[in-house]
Parts: sequence; structure tokens; C-alpha cells
Amino acid sequence: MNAAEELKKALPDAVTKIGMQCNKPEATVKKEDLLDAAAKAQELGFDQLSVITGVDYEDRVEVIYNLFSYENKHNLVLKVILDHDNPEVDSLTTLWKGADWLERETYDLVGIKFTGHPNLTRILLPEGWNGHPLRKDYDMETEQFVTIGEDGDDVVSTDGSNLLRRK
Amino acid sequence: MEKGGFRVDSVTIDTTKIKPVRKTPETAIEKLEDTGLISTLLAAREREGSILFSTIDQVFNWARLSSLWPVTSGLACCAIEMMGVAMAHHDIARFGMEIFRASPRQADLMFVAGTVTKRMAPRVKQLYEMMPDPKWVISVGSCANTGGPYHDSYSVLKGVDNIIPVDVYIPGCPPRPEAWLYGIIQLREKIKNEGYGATWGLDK
Amino acid sequence: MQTDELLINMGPVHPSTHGVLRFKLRMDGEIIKDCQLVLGYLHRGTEKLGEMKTYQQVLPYTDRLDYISAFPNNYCYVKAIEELAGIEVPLRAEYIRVLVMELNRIVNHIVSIGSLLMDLGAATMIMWGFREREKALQLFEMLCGARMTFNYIKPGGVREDLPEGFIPKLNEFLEEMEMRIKDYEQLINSNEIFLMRMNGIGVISAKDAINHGLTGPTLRGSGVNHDLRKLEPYSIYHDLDFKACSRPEGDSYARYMVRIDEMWESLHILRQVVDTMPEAKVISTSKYGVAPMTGVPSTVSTYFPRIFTPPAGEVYTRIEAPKGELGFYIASDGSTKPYRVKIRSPSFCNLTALSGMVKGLKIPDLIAAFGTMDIVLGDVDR
Amino acid sequence: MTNAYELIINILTALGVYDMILDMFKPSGTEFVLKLIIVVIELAVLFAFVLVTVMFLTWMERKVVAMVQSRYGPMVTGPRGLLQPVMDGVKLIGKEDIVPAKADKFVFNLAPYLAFVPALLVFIPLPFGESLIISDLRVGLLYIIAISALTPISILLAGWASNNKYTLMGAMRAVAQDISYTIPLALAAITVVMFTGSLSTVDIVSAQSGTWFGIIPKWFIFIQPLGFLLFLIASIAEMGRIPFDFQESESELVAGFFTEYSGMKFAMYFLAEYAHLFAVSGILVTIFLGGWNGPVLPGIPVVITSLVYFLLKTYAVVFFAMWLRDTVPRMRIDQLLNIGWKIMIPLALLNLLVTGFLITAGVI
Amino acid sequence: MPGIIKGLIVTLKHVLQIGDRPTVTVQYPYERMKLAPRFRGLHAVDEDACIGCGICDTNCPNSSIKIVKHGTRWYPEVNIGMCMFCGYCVDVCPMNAMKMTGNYELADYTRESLVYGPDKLLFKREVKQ
Repeated sequence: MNAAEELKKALPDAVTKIGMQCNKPEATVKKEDLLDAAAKAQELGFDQLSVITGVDYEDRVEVIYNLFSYENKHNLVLKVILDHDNPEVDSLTTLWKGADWLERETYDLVGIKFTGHPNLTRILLPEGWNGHPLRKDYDMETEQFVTIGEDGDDVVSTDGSNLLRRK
Repeated sequence: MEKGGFRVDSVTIDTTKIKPVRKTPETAIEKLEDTGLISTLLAAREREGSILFSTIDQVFNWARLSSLWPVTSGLACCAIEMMGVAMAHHDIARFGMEIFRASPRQADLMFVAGTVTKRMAPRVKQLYEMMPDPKWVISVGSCANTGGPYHDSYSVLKGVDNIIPVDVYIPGCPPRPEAWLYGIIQLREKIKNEGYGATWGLDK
Repeated sequence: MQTDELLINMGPVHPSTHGVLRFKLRMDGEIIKDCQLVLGYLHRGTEKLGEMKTYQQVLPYTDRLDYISAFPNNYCYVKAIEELAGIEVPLRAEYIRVLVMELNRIVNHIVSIGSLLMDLGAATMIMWGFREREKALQLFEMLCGARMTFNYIKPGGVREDLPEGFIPKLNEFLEEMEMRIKDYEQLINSNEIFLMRMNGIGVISAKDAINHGLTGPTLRGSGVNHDLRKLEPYSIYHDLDFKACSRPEGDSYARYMVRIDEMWESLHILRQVVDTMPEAKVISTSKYGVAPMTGVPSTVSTYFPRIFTPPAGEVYTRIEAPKGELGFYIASDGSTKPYRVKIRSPSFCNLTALSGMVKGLKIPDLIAAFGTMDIVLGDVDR
Repeated sequence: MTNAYELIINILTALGVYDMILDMFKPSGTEFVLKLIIVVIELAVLFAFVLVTVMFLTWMERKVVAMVQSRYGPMVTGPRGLLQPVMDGVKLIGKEDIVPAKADKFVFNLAPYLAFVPALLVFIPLPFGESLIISDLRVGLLYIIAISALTPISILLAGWASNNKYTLMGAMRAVAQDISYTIPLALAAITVVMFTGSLSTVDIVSAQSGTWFGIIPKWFIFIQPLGFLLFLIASIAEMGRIPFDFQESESELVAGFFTEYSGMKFAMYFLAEYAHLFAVSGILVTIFLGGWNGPVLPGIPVVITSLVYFLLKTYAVVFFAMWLRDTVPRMRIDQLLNIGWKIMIPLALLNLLVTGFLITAGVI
Repeated sequence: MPGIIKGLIVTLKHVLQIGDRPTVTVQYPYERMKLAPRFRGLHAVDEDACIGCGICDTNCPNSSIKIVKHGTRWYPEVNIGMCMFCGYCVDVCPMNAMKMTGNYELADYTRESLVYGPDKLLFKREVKQ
């Protein structure tokens, strides 16, 4: 019995679908029950949160959590499917501290809101950047520029005239 | 060798046969020339018409090209090669350039080594402005030259010469240390030929 | 006595932030009250570019993520494609891959230790380190024509076979390296000032380390003996005899020592690889590995088709890169371009723990602890 | 002959011109002008010597670092790069002089000179050789320690005036370090004074002439090994070099207290740093390594041999400082202060006590 | 203290070059490191073999190759200021006309001069009879 089936047995309501992500067992979880499922997984021995991936499909947004158990050497993939226009899901920072930055990054680049995250701000792009680049509908044409504001923080604008050199 | 119906010879260009740029100086004159003195003098003479009137120019030009202190500012991949240039095998110290000043106030030369992102651009510009005149900029690597591999990216500036004036461009991704040294030699050539105004930063 | 707190911005241009990281420090005199990290000054949008380029064209970009050790990046991306499309890899190619990756691990640890010592004020170690690194880079250049951005490991094999005279030169390097590492150890390991700077600085417990998602030498410095090469052996690692190095203390010195130990282990692995390398072809002849009709340049013995369409699906692959666990998630929709490429970079995840580690320490300790994290900004910001 | 002034007069007398010159001044009653001229010449020679020494030291530093690191160091400019420091100097003169907008301009401009002047003044009671001394002060040692203690003031001024957090932190560190290491430095030097009974540097040197059993020179290092060690460590800390270079600590504080300085003012600090290095090495040699004492060579004037011995010993100490710099990492400021107050000062006091006891008991 | 002395001994060994610790510097303008034959430097295009098909153009990851008209035929023009020297254009060339030489001395004063047109890239192969 693989990890996904175990999880399904433990939480039959939360897990809607089990399958394989290539060679790793995958469990699709209802987005309301993600926190419970993750806590259950942690109980089952999955002590490492390897990565959080957000993927924007045109009609939905998926968030994929790759877990690993150092003890049993098992993999488990949790997947939640979110609404495309307003993706929101519970934060896992209470379970894994490592989820902090991974969730911020996912918020930054894909635009998924993690409710309950202590400091959900942009991490790679400056605060105030327009759009989430890894969304398929991100506007690549408009150039955005950054200037230094008060206290060394970044200020985003579409006007680069005080930055660019007059040639 | 026959391939796909066309005749293709297996010619390889022998990369080991390239000659050194300069031959090792042996006589005293050659050694003197090697420091850049004579050609600096000649260049100044050509420019000003007389050696006498441009003595200060020559002395300063010679001093400047002999002691270019770079500012420690690595941005990305090329910064590792920048360290490589400074290290034992290539030894930038031979040109008197091993004093990497962490403070831009004491530096003469900035290597823009790596990708200049939109977020980093104002900082690079500020760093440049903090350097005292006369100052020079060498743009290293494809990213700094034109945006390079990240030309299509949303967060990368397309060439550092959009924000600061660049004196020498060194292509490569990243350029090998010899290519850096070649770029530095090019910059030394350029400084030799700079007029009075340029040395005080008036031409830029 | 009432004193004001001092706010200090360290970086993004600062000699010891290994690139363009910025620390926002709230200080009480010299003591760090709060350390906030600001990333993104080297965010180049590799993941977005991954969606815009074909599978083949993404490969050179992986070199530029962790530019000190590019082979593992290459390999991990290629491994993801191979798992997705089910490509078989010839044994010799796997041997060459492990060879270059272990060589790269040595290079990475040299640079890591060197820059740590440079941050502590001893510039000699990095000079010596780069002297040996240059030798290794010459080997890389012989092999793939570039010094840092290799673009060498291809789906289904490697780009070219080992050139003539590579193995003797490699053996020479290994022999020299042994003596050099002894020099390093003699210079640093028992230096009292170094010990004063490293012992008990930036301690992180095993439980915290796992919870923060630390991996690689940073995790093993906390006494957790987890190494993906042992846990989920990939490539030919299950045939090789080596041990995962770990130290129980969890402080900066332990992390440093793990790196030194790993260099010895890598030398050991390299010897085995050289001794047991099979003679065979280096490119797969399976469905995707066949060279198309148009012709193969004479010097290039391997080929990867220009138009490559793996089946639709998702894959997440991870390997033990020198800095920790490196993962590539690829979602394919069956077209020529990846639908989504996600990079789980070891540096990014390891850096999470830093601000907790340095609270209550001083700026020099921050630099010591940060130096032992061994991060590369290209890998953090992508 | 006790100092350089008399040496110059003696040389002039030997050449037979002194009386002639004196006659030129005598009628008008302006002999003091002559004296003044000689003193100015003396100081000019000293200044030139310090400048040349500093240039040589920077070159040597770069070459020693290069040798340790398997490379060449400066090669292109001049033979083996010997002209490199000259070029650096000329270039720095020609650089733009930036004063930060929010800096305290007067103090900012004043500080570099305050750093450079003490570094020069230290040379005054330093015996370069037999009678090669500007002025043999009776309080020579005290004077040297007092003058070197002036440097922190300049550093503090520079750090404060620059209006930059890094410079301020660098200055604070430098001051804390200098204050806490001047004490063991002085305590270690006092043990030597207890033997000689005089603070004059010339007396200290002449007390070290001669040998025991004909082989071992009577240097104070052999009587006072602990004192020597303490003085060495404290003087490296005074010089502000790795492992104690907190005032600069490049990887932490960018460039320490002179982060904001550019051009010639930065060169001043550079000069002061290396002049200080040479001066402190010279003092170490004077106090513990026998000064200009050495085997007398027949046929060569003592003035020359003594100068050579002094320079040789001083450069050996300088080389040691450079060698150490290339080997060890930097300490942490609180560790340094801990060592200074908790180990070095008690040890120095103990050393003082034991020495005093032994002298009173008549053992030594 | 013993640790520092151990370190001092190692560094002194380097200063005196005892036991295979030589100066390794290659003084570049006068001497060169031996370059590997596979080194990926400046491009070169075989004048006779190139058919101007543009496969190098389409395969270039960041489109730094353009096909331009040179004389009567079409040849690639490489913007080496943008090129990432990955070697794909060499790998994919159906005619084996694209090469990479060992020339890395490409530094120049203007950005425009980094665009290497066919006039700079073309070489003519000596035909062996």
C-alpha cells in the first residue's frame, strides 16, 4: 500500500483522488481539508516538505506539495485544485517552517493566496510589481522599472526616465 | 564524410595554434613600453601637438592605466570568473589591479559582471555615481552587454549601457579569464588616448 | 540605559553577501535583534523562460542557476525529462555524468570553503582553492568546451565522449588534490581563531533543520545523516562505495567539516568511477535518442532531436546537488515546450533558516553562519 | 654624538665646511636660522624616508601576499612592479575628492591629517642607528605610547563625520580596540624600563649591547619572552592588521571608518597605516630585539652597519606581520576585547610583578 | 597557538615553494594557457558549406543569430554580445558549416561592434587534393 492510499484510508473524505505523479504516489485533496491532510501526512512520517509548486492551467490553478519521509524513504505528492480567478488555500507554515518562503514565492510568481501565512509578501519581485509572471495571462509587453525609495526599498513604476540614460 | 547526401569534411579549427597577443619584453625599451609609458607619451603628443604641454596628462594617464582599482561588485555568474581572474592562475595583480575596494569611493573601475535585473539596476547606477571621477566601466558577459540569455525575461535590463556609460564590452558567457584580461588591456589602450577633459570626467 | 536601535542595510552590494543578497538588520549595538532577508536582486525569470523555450533550449539556462556547480543542474533537468519520456541511458554515459558531478562537487566545496574564509578575512584559502579549481575547470573545458556553463549532459546521454588524455589528467588531478586538501586542513582546521569564530555559531538542531527543509551539507552538519545519493540512489550511485558524511554539533564548524569530509568522499568516488568505467557508447538509441537523418557534426557524437515532444504528464525529480537537494518539477502538455518548469533550489530553501539562526549574534557571526550555508544567488533568485 | 642633528654638524665639520657656513650666519647673529635649516633638512629626510618606506611596504605587502598565494603580484609597472605604489599615489592625487553631502565637512577634512601626523611623529624618538635619531627624548617610550594613542581620535572623528553607519561602527571598534590594547602594550614595555631604568630609547638600545657567553646577544627578548609575546600581539592589534583589523574589516563593514574617503584623503589613511606598521615594528625591534645592535664589522662606519641591522630586524618583523596576515582569519571584536582585558592585561601585570620581584631579589 | 603555527608553516612552505607548490600564474599577454580543442569561442562559418537554411537561427535559445544577405548568398550573422556560447548552432547545423573557434579575444568599445556579420565570420576551407 503506498502513501497516497494510506492517506486516503485515514481521511476518506478529504482525499478525492489518488494517482501517480510519474513514479510518486499522488493524492488530490480538497482545498478545505489540506491542512488536515498535511498534518496527517506529517503524522505518517513525512517530515520533509520538499517543494511547493503552483501551476496555472487556464481554467484552474493547481498547487502541488512534494513530501518526503526520511525515515521510511517514501514520497507523497499532495495536490489541491483551486479556482483560477481567486486562488486561495490554507498555509502550511504551522506544520513546516520551510513552507514560509516557498509559499511566498508561489504567491509572488503564481498569485496564490495562502491564508494564515504570517507574512505573505512578494519575495523575488519588489512589492508593487504589477501581475504575477508565471500566470499564463501575464503581460510581457509592459516594461516595469524599479527605483530606490526611502530606506533602500524598491518602488515600481512603468516610467524609467530617471533610471535610463539619455542617449 | 558522407552525411545526408552532402559532402562534409571533418575540418576542425585548431584552437591551440593561436599566438600570444604580445611577445615577452626583453630589452629595456620593450619593458618600458610594456608599462604603457611610451605609447602614452606618443598618444599625448599626437593629440596635443607637443609633449611639453601635455606632461600632466601623460603622467596621470600613465598612472591611471597602471593602477585601476576595481570595485567589489559581483552580480552573477561572471562574478565567479572575476574571482578567477583575481586568483593565482591569471593574477590580475600583475596589472596592479588586485586591490578590490569594497567601497566605491576608492575605486576607479567597475566590472558589471552578470545579469543586471530591473531590481538591481538602480543600485548599479547608484554605485556608479558614488565612484569618484575619473571612472571606467567594463561590461562583462552577454547579460550585461545586451541582456543576453535573459533578453526575453520580464525582470532583466536589456544591456547595462542603458543606465550607465560603458567603456569596454567583453562578450562571453561567461568570458574566460584571458578574455577579461584582454578587455582590461583594451581599456588600458583607451585610457592612453584620453584627452585632458576625459581624465577629469568632463567628456562623459 | 536607553539606547536606540540601529537599522543597517547590508547589501545588495556588499563584499560578503556572495552576490546580491540584502540583509535588513535591526541592531542593538553590535547585536542582531532581527535579521530580515531581501531576495530577488538576481531574479531573472528562469521559470518563465522555461515555459517560452523548447525542452532543448531550456538546458543552457539550467547551467546559469547554480553557476558554481552547473553539472548537477544540468543532470537534474535532464533526469526529469528522461523520467517523463522514459529514455534509457547507456551505462557509460551514467558513469561520465557521475564523474563530472562529483568533480563539480569538489569544485563547489572548494569555492564554498574559500569564500567562507575570505569572509572571515583570510584570503589565502580562496586563492589556493581557485588554483585547484582552475585545474578542474581545465578538465571541464577538455570535456565540454566551457568552463562554467557546460551544457554537456543531454537527455539520453552526454554531449560528447571523454576526449583523449582525459583520464590520465584526471588521475593527476586527483593525486594533486589529495595533497592540497591536506594543505587546506593544515591551514584551517585547527586554527584557534577559526575555531573561535566557528564553534557554537549559528546552531540549528536536527529537528529544526528538517522542519525548515534544509538539505545537503547544511542538514548533515546538524547530525542528520540524510543524503539522497543514499536514500534514493539515482544513476550509478547504488554501485559505488561511499558514505554520507555528517557531524552532530549543528554549528558552523560542523557544516564546514562536512564539506571537507565530502571532498574526501568525492575523491574516493571518482577513483572508483575511473577504475570501473565501461567502454561503450554514450548516447541512447531509444526512441528519442536517435540522431535524425540530417547529419551529425563530426565532433559531436551524441544527438538530441531538435523537435522533442514528451508525453503529457508531470514529473518531480530531485538529486543531491553539492549545495543540497535540487529538484526539477516539469509539467508537460505534450507540446514542444514545457508547460511549467519549477526549480526547487537548495540555496533558496537552506536560506530560510538563516534569520532564525543568527538572532542574538553579532554581524561577524552572521557572516560566518551565512558563509557556511553555501548559497549562490543565481540559485536563490533564479 | 647622540642624535642626527649633531651627526649632520659632525659631517659638515669633517668636510670642513661647517665653520665656513657658521661664519656666514654669525655676523648677523642669526645662528638659530642655521639650526632651523638643519632641523628642517633632518625632518625632510625623515619625511622622505617615511614616504619611500611606505611605498616599499605596500609593494612588499602585495608581493608577500602573492608569494603565499602562488602568484606573482605586481609585474607590469616597473621592474617586478616596483613602480606600482608610485602609480597608485599619482592616481590617487588625480582622483575626484568627494565629501558626502550629509557629512560634517570640517571634521571630515581634518581627520585624515590627524591620522597622518601622529604616524609621522612616532618616528622622532626612534633610533634608526648609532646616533641616527632625530631627538633622544628622555621620555621616549612614554612619548611613543602617548602619540600612538592619538590615532583613535582621528579614527573616531572620521567615522563620526562621514555620517555613515559602517564608518561609525568601524570607528567605535577601532577605538575600543586601541584603548584596550594600549594598556598591555605599555605594561609589557614597562618591564623593559625596569631593567634599564630609563625611558630613553637610546638607553634601552645601549642596554642591549653585548652578549652572554659570547654568543647569545643581550636582547630583552631572552629575558622577557612573555613580555615580548604580549608586546607583539598588542602591537599587531595597534597596527590594526589581520587578525585584528576591525577598523577596516572589509567583509563586514565595507571599508570600515574610511569607507567614505576618496582620493588623497584616502591615501593619507593608507600612508598612516603603513607608516604605523613600520614604526611599531621599529619600536618592537628597539625594545626587545636589540635595536641597531649587531656584530661590529671592521672598516665600515658604525652609523651604516647599525642602520642596516635596524632595517633588517624591522623588515623581519614587518614580514612576520604580513605572513601572519596571510595565514589567519579575523577575530571577532568581542573576542578580541575579552582576550585583551581578561588574558593579556592580567598576564602583563603578572609579568610585571614577577619581574619586579626578581629584580628586587637580585636574581636578574 | 599550535594551530596558528601549523598554518604559518604551510604558508611559509608556499613562500619558499617547498614540495611542489610552485607559482602557477600564466602571464596572459605573453603566454597562454593551453586551450582545449573543444573550446567554444567565436563562431566561424564555412563559406562553401553554409546554405543559409536558418536552422541555427531557430534553434538559438535567445535568438542571437540572424540570417543576412552577404554578396549573393545568405549567411548567419551572430550577435556575440548576446550569444550564450551553448554550442547548439554547431550541433544542429545540417551542413556542418558552423564551427566554434578558440578565439576569445572579443572585447570591444561599442555594442554595435559585437554584431559579427558574415564578413567577419566566414572562412574558406583549404581543399586538400
